[in-house]
Amino acid sequence: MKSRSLVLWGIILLLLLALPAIAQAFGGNFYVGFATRVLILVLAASSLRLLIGELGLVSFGHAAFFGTGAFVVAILSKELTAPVGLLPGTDSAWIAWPMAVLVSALLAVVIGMVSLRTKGPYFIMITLAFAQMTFYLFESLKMYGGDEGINIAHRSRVGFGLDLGDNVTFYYVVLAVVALGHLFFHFVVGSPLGRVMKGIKENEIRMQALGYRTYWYKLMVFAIAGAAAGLSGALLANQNSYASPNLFSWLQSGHLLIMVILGGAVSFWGGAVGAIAFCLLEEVLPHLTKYWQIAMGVFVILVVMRVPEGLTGLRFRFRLPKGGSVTPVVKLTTSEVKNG
Amino acid sequence: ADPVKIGFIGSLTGPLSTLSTDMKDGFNLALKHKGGKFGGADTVIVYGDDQANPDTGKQVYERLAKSENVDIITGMAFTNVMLAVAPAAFKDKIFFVNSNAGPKELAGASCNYYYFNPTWHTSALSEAAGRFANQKGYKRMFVVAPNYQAGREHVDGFDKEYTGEIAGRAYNKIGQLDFSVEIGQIRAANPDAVFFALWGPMAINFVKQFNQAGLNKKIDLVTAGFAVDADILPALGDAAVGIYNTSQWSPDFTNPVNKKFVEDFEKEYKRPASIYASQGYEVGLLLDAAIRDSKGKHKDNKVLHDALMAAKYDSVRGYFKFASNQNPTQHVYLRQVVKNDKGQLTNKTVSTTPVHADKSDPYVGECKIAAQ
Amino acid sequence: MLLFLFEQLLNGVQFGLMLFLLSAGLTLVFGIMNMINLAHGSLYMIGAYLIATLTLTTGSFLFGLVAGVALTAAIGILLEMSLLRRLYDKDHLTQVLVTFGIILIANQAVQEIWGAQPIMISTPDLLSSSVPLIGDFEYPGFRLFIIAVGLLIAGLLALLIKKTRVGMWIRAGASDREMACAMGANINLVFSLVFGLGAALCAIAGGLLGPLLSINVGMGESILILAFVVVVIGGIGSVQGALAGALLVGMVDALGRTMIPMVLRGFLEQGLADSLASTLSAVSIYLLMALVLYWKPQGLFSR
Amino acid sequence: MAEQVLSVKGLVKRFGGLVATDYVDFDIDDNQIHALIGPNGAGKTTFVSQLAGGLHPDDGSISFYGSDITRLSMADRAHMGLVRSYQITSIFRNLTVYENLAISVQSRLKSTFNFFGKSAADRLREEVAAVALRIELADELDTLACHLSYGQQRQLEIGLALALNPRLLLLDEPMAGLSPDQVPWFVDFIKSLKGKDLSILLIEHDMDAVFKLSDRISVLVSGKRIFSGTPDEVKNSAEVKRAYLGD
Amino acid sequence: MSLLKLTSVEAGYGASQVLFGIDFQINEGEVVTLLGRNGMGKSTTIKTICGLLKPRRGSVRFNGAEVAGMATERISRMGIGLVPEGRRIFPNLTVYENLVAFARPGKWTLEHAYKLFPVLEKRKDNMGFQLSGGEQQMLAIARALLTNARLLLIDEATEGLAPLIRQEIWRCLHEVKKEGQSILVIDKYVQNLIDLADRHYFIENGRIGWTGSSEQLSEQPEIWERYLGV
Ligand SMILES: Nc1ncnc2c1ncn2[C@@H]1O[C@H](COP(=O)(O)OP(=O)(O)OP(=O)(O)O)[C@@H](O)[C@H]1O
Ligand SMILES: Nc1ncnc2c1ncn2[C@@H]1O[C@H](COP(=O)(O)OP(=O)(O)OP(=O)(O)O)[C@@H](O)[C@H]1O
Ligand SMILES: [Mg+2]
Ligand SMILES: [Mg+2]
Repeated sequence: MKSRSLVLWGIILLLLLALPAIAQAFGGNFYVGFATRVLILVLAASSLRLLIGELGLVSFGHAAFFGTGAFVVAILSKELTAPVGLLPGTDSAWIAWPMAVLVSALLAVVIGMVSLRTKGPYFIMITLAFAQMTFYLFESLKMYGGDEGINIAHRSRVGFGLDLGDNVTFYYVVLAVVALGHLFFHFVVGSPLGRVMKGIKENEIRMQALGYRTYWYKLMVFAIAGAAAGLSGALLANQNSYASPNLFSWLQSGHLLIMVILGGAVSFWGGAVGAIAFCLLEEVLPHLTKYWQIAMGVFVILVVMRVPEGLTGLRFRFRLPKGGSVTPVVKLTTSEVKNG
Repeated sequence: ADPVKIGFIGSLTGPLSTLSTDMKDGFNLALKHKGGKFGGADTVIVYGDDQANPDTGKQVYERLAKSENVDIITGMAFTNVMLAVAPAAFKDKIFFVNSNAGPKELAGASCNYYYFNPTWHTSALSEAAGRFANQKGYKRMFVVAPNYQAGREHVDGFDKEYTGEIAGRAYNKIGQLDFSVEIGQIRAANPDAVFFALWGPMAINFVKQFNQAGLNKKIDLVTAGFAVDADILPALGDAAVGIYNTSQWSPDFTNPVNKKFVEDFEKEYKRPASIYASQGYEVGLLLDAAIRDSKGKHKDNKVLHDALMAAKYDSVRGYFKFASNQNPTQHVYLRQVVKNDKGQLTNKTVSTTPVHADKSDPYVGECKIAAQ
Repeated sequence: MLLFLFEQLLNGVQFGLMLFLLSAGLTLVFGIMNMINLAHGSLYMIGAYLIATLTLTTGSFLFGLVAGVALTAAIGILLEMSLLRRLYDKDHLTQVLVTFGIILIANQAVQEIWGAQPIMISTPDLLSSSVPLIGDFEYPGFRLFIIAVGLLIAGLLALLIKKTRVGMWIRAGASDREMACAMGANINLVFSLVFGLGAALCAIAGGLLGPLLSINVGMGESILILAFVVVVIGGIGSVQGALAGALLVGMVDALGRTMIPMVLRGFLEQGLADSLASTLSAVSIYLLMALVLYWKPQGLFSR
Repeated sequence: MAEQVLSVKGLVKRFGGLVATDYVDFDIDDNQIHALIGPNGAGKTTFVSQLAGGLHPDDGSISFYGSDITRLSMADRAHMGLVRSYQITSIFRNLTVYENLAISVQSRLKSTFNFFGKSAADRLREEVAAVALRIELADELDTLACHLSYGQQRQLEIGLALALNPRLLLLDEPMAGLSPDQVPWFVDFIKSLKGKDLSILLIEHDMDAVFKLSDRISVLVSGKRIFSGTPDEVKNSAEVKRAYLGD
Repeated sequence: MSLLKLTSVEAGYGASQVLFGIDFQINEGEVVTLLGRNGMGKSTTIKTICGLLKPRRGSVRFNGAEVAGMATERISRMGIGLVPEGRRIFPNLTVYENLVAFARPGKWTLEHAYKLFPVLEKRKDNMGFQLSGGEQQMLAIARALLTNARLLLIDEATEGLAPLIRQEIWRCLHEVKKEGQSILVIDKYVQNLIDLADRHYFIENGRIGWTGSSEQLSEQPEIWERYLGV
């Protein structure tokens, strides 16, 4: 069992490492770029999954952090040529990326402080509200590109003789960052903190009665997830050499949510699997049929109805005896049940 | 000759798809008129859907450029998508032939050897609208535009030419549904006319509600041609009748190229040709001429560039040439929405004397294109 | 000046009631049946298209409205019986995803059937003129009509939910479906009908807003978020809440758009003031929502 | 006189027009089981919720081992050793018994952020095992809580509270729903809890259990404390009979 | 003819079977109890009768008609009233609404119910979730009575009630019985049940273990010992 999963991981790792070579053999730099993009979204989706699957917080505003990360990188690079802001610009990854993480974490703290007072659908909507605010803000900030966004002259510099402008190099750097991100998530989920998160998801009031100031725990994890989404946004800005306010749009948040649910929120790899599936669908379906939106709709509905636990749940299909069930994601009820 | 591969990136699905769909159909009609071969070369068109989202546009571009290896990119409808895609295309040395209004960056400081705009410059129509307002003798005008880059460019363009008093300005948010507030402000300001630079559903919402409020009886509407063109008129109905608008093209232009285009478009697609369709058609004509004049050497960037710059063909607009910034120099005419004899709404050229003649954009001076 | 403010207030009320028409159905399905239905916007779109087409072909707005509403309700019921009914006991995320799938399908289907170009319903002649209110101040008759219909529907719905047995069944079924069945209520049927009612309200909104707004593919999504904002501000499941929320949103939006530019132009340079004002008024309703939820985390009319 | 664990002065809670807690004074002594009985709707649960911090009183004060806790949060009170259990079983159903107890223990040890210490992990394991032994669930550590029998779930419910090493345990109808054969075991179990530094406030409608367990009984009617005394005094009080016990 | 008759009923949840062939019957006007320890399948039997759980095998006949597999609400309308385990009152309805929403005409009226539980009248405008545990229990009983069902199924109705109220409920059930109401009761106060009921069924591991009349039961305390552990 243990050794089998090691072998499996070995294979996946090898595939990921060999991907650029394979892609180029099949005739396309494009697929390296595509894979990089997918990896970046995997990080964003996994960070949202952490919130939904482990803590039961359904955020409809995750794009706010994603976009913020991207804009931090873009603005810093823009200030390089036209220093009007408070900060001198920079294109060093060692400064820009941590800044992206920091700023999105801070934003998450601010948004979280207000949003976490609410629950269930109210939380969904208030996070959406904040994301919309950031969207309109960036869309009308002429100084930072307005609705036309910011073009980034060249990708961040990491030193060590690595040129991120090269797609393959960039792919490996992204792979490393995303892998580290997941190691971190894995560590958090398995730690005592992870246990507290599960407890809060199941029964927050009881957690308070057991001595946890749940609000602060939620805020902390919200900030962690925001920071990770910010990092992924920073990577995307690099990948695209461009940042636009569309990154903040509710559709972007919606897509991240869809990835998570498609993959299965309760499983650690749900976000990753969902992101990969979603990107592949988006890329492949339009080639297959003119009616790709209908096809996408039907696919999504089928997955959700037939495999409620998400694509990662398919794995269980082969292991659990019939009738075995996987615990569902939190059911958000509008009426708080009276306790005791 | 080498085959030519053209990437057409458009907003082909979703609520904003009408612009690109018209462009695409116009473009395809041109290809058809040329027997399926631009300039005699085997022509392959690859389509990509940007969903009106710059990030998606960028992705689609990557696929067309890196996986499909296209020679030329065209089709985009929205400035923000263009601005996201353009730098990448320039870096990859792929020609970007704009098929819709071009932003000022690409006409001025950020103009590029690989960028051609044969259609119109964003503020060109608004400038003409301002000039028309002067001619018409409107003393006080109210301006409505969406609060984003292109919207502000329109307002600036109008302001630049209009010499009367601005009675008020309202910037609405993009995709706004309800204009009652702006209409209230207009009523309170009581101007002679309103200039609005709205497009798509926003234009529809505004004009309908303007009429609902009964303001059309007292106050004229002036706009740029795209706001009340063939794609939108059916949704506006009689509310649109009488609206003045400025445009580089009109379906009733009598030059033979345009006549053929307008007739065949309606026959082929069962709907009247719009300004966007004319732009798509025009791009097709331009590419045809340039590839023809490259004489089989269109894979050579310098040859293709020079052929594009000097392309000789008859434009649907009658008169057109590239300025030194590779943006258009052309006439802008005044049109008015009328009902034709079949009871359909259409635009009619008010006067064959252009409002603005032989006009290029104001940013020519800022543009320095280095020879490659 | 006072008259101007009054007009803008009226505009706010009117816009609010427009939103209410849409939110009412949403709050029924969302709050009372505890189901997040993103496809609500699609039903609104389908309703508008059907009514426009029927009006155009028969020439009668009234007939178009009635027949279109009935058809949309039927579509809603069909959708509920075939698919959505299985979602009631699922978590909200599942509902979001499935109904998102429906949006995709509906949008493309509508585009295939009616084309991508926006279409039109014209205002019925009877209501197309303006009505003098105070002195020579006139207000569009059709907008007054919307105000009236909005208020009427608010009243009827409140009655249905609060005072009738079916209303009690609906609420009982929402909180404990099994138990409501065990007490003898046919919750399946009741829910189908409620869903149909929600769809009918969508269609009414589509029919009434059609003459004012653009009818195009995707028209539902742009207004759906606003409707959700209204529902949440008001407190999920409360019809009065939806009404209050809608009026509040309408008012804040209208006054924000009126006042903020006026105030800012007082002390800022013109260009900056305009763009700042428009940003602020764009976020004003979201700000409103955040404030309301900060103060009352369960919305205004929470239990 | 024994040390006072809890002292409540003039506590008031209103729900609209209804006074659910009506100027209640109330003390609990050290090492005692103090039962709170009263008719349905008398305000017992409301009272307990205020003690635990789930509800905020409109007036009055609560002090715990001499310090005023009226305004403290539920979590702070729990850390001070004032812990409640719930009338409706309120465990983490989708976690194992081990994880349930670990959540509680690590709250007491404040070791949630002790990510790396090996000793912390060992300590946690030991403490969980000790609690599990005490609530007789040592063999079920890896069972999902939802797969426990009803009685075991009630045990776990109390175990969660117990793992915090409380000094005062508030038990709201701990025996609700148990079948008659399980009640005696549970009574013994609760009795065994009492001891050094642990007092219990017990709410229960099963009078046999109440009389067997409690050192002192208070009677709450319509939000007012109408009687307080030893079990025998309560049994013989006409007032209590009329209001609550019947005959 | 019997009012309710279960023959070899098997039922369960998902993969786990709980009932392994239950046979019993209730005649018109009879009060019958179902006794057993925690988790033996008492509540499951009740759920199977009123259709909340579909039996896997066997037949449930009510009033002569086969109801196994029928929709819950149809069974209910044939005349079965339920006081479920755990009260399950509707939290978002007021007390008044909880009572009238499902009421059917008959002997039991609102006034009647208020007289039985005066506290409900005092709280009639409160939402269900605001009631105390015991008040909720009273509401659940009153709600079932107001459906004027031919057969009442009462699952642990005295759970969490004060002794005085408990007495009141027993008294009330006696009264209802006198009026000819058929009842199936589950409760843990065996002595009270012996006083009230005509016949008793003991259930163990999903099967009926012992059945007999009240006299037989009170003469054989070893039965209690065997099935209830007391
Ligand atoms: N949130 C609330 N709003 C309004 N009234 C409430 C609320 N919570 C409780 N009440 C009322 O306060 C009174 C006391 O309730 P409480 O739950 O404390 O009773 P209790 O003594 O625990 O009763 P029981 O023994 O039945 O559990 C009841 O009459 C109840 O209806
Ligand atoms: N919804 C459910 N899903 C899965 N298993 C269940 C469910 N409800 C009950 N069970 C299981 O079925 C068995 C019988 O339960 P039932 O509720 O019928 O017992 P009971 O005799 O009523 O006991 P109690 O005295 O505790 O009410 C128990 O083992 C229980 O764990
Ligand atoms: Mg209580
Ligand atoms: Mg039971």
